[in-house]
Amino acid sequence: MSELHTVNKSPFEKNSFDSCLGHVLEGSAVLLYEDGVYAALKGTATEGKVKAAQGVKFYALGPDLKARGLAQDRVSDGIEIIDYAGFVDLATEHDKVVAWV
Amino acid sequence: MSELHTVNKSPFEKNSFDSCLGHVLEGSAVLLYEDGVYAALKGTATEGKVKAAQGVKFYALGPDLKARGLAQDRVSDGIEIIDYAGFVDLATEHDKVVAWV
Amino acid sequence: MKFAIQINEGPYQHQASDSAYLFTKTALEKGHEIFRVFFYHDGVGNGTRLTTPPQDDRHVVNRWAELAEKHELDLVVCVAAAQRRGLVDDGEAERNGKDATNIHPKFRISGLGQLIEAAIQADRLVVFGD
Amino acid sequence: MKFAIQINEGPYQHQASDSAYLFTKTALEKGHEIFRVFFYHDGVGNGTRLTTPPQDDRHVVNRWAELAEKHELDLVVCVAAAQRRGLVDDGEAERNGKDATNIHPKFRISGLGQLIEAAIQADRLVVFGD
Amino acid sequence: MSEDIKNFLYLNRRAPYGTIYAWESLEVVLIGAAFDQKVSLAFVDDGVFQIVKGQDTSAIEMKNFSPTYSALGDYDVNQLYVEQESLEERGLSVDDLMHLTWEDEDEDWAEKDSIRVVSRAELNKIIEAQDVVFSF
Amino acid sequence: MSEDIKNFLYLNRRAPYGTIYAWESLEVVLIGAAFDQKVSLAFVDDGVFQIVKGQDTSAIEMKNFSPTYSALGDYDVNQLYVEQESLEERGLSVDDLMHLTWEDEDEDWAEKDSIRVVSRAELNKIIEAQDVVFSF
Repeated sequence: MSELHTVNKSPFEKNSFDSCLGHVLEGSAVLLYEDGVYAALKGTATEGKVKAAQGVKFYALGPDLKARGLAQDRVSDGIEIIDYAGFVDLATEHDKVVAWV
Repeated sequence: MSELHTVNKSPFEKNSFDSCLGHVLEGSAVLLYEDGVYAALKGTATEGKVKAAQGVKFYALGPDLKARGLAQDRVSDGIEIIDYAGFVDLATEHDKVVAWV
Repeated sequence: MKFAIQINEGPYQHQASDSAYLFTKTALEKGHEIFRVFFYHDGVGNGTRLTTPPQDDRHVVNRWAELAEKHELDLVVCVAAAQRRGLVDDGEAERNGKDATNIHPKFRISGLGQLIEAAIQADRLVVFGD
Repeated sequence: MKFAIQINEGPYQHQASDSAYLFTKTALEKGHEIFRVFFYHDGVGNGTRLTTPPQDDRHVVNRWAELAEKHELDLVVCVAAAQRRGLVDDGEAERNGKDATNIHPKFRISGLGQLIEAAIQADRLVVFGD
Repeated sequence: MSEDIKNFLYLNRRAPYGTIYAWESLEVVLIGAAFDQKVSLAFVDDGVFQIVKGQDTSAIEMKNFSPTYSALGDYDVNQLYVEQESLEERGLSVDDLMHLTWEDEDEDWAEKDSIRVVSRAELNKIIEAQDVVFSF
Repeated sequence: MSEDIKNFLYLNRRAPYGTIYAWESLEVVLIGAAFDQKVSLAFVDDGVFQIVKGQDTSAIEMKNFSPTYSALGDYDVNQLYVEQESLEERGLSVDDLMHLTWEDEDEDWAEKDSIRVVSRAELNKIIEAQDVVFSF
């Protein structure tokens, strides 16, 4: 079954992002939202982790990036920026949602 | 001025403990309480960090250790176990309290 | 598709209720069904009618209430969590000898079984927390 | 020695209020003075009289109230934080058109200046949070 | 109806007492046990601290809810997965955990262990098999 | 009275919007500015995100409180220390931050920068010099 994993905490503050990455299977998706969007930042330790995750698709919520002043060019390559409609679509397209709160 | 730093979050979950360690000066004290007492555990990555902190005195709150089932022999050498009276004393003996909430 | 929404945090302190609101609103706009919104832990604080947020900020509670009004949403506050945190309706006030209530009329207090039922009935459970 | 205590989280969800209570009680037993206990952020939730926690658990609000009664503690709830989260006294109810209050009589609502003043007057500020 | 039977996983990642999530999620498990779903619990990250034995909360004046885990077996909640990597990172082994058991009706009420220590890779397969994952 | 003048440090370690601590601590700073203490702000860890420029909260429907930082100079709050190591770890530089200034009455209202990027070692000395540290 395909899974949507959500991360809403900063990877610099909490272990949610790292823990999520340790538990995603190939073919899964990870959505970064709220303070979780900081994990999408280029030039950080998380950038390498995103790149290293085999067969996992990453998304970041645009409204949360914008709120925090993070323009699109700050976001690591390979992370797709979506809006709330995209969030809802991801939740429907995957068989379940796993929240790493 | 001498400082009492307090950490109340698990070092496995949040960066408070690491951040605190980066900001203590020699002659300061660090008190671990609430979920912060998990940083006192032997046989973990935090044990080495406690040992490496030069001239910093570490304390852990006994009531919080006991609540979490952590017996004294689980606590890293060099960490002194105190009760709430000891917590109050530490706060009076140091010039200020810095909380890494 | 049928969604169940779980919210673990109160209004303002954490973004959880905001994110859940925007998710719920968008899902409804896209034609999905929201089986229930379940407020647990500090999330019960979203159901008080006594908040007065700054005028230039969003009103988290009223916003949920208006969405519920428009789409007949079932906004359920967990009774056990509510008792610990002082969220009270008429029934609870009488049962526990309280001299006031603070629940917003668009919310209702009920048991944890409502969360389980929502997870069974819905196609997806989406959790918003700290 | 004179202490000021700041509490950033509500009752039950986080241990902050429990730790602050035990610290305050112990400091008083040791003969220290508590200049003020200031409840900020979700900490305002410690001041509601409407909670009914499980009978075999501690009653966080009443415990603070009893300590205040015994030692004439000044328990202050921040007004701005209280408005966002629905903690209301008579004055606030009138000002903001609310039909109920929920503050416990041993607590009072006041401004952030009370926190600053406490930090100035006390020898030590001790912060309990998440 | 069988079509209404789902695989429920409760994902426990928080330490007890510092926050209430561990306790209140246990209340959900107990209520949920009455609903005839297939229920599992996963203890990951600081969640493994929830079932450490010897908890004594008297000096922090909070309720010790850890004995409730022992009652789970009576509610037919007996699939408790503990992640090996999370234990190791915290300097713990299975001997530090409470001994939680259940009685197997199909085998003349034989007492069996509820806790199974699994690797992260195994746990990920278990998560994959679920219909609903609860997070608190 | 001069004996009542203390060195106050507001220690900001949280990102904005995900939680309210950043905003409500700013409210304390503004109120506190009326009390004639010596006030400094430190931005450490995710606290540096509070003063990133270009914040636009319209799509999350929350109030954008970041313009308030620009008003601090008018309240004589002009000692804003940003930790270099925290910036670097997050892939940021001072150019990513808002340009916050104050006008120096003693130098014919010359405009000066409020933000000073300091190393962790320098910040620790600044913390040492404080009488009171506020954490939120």
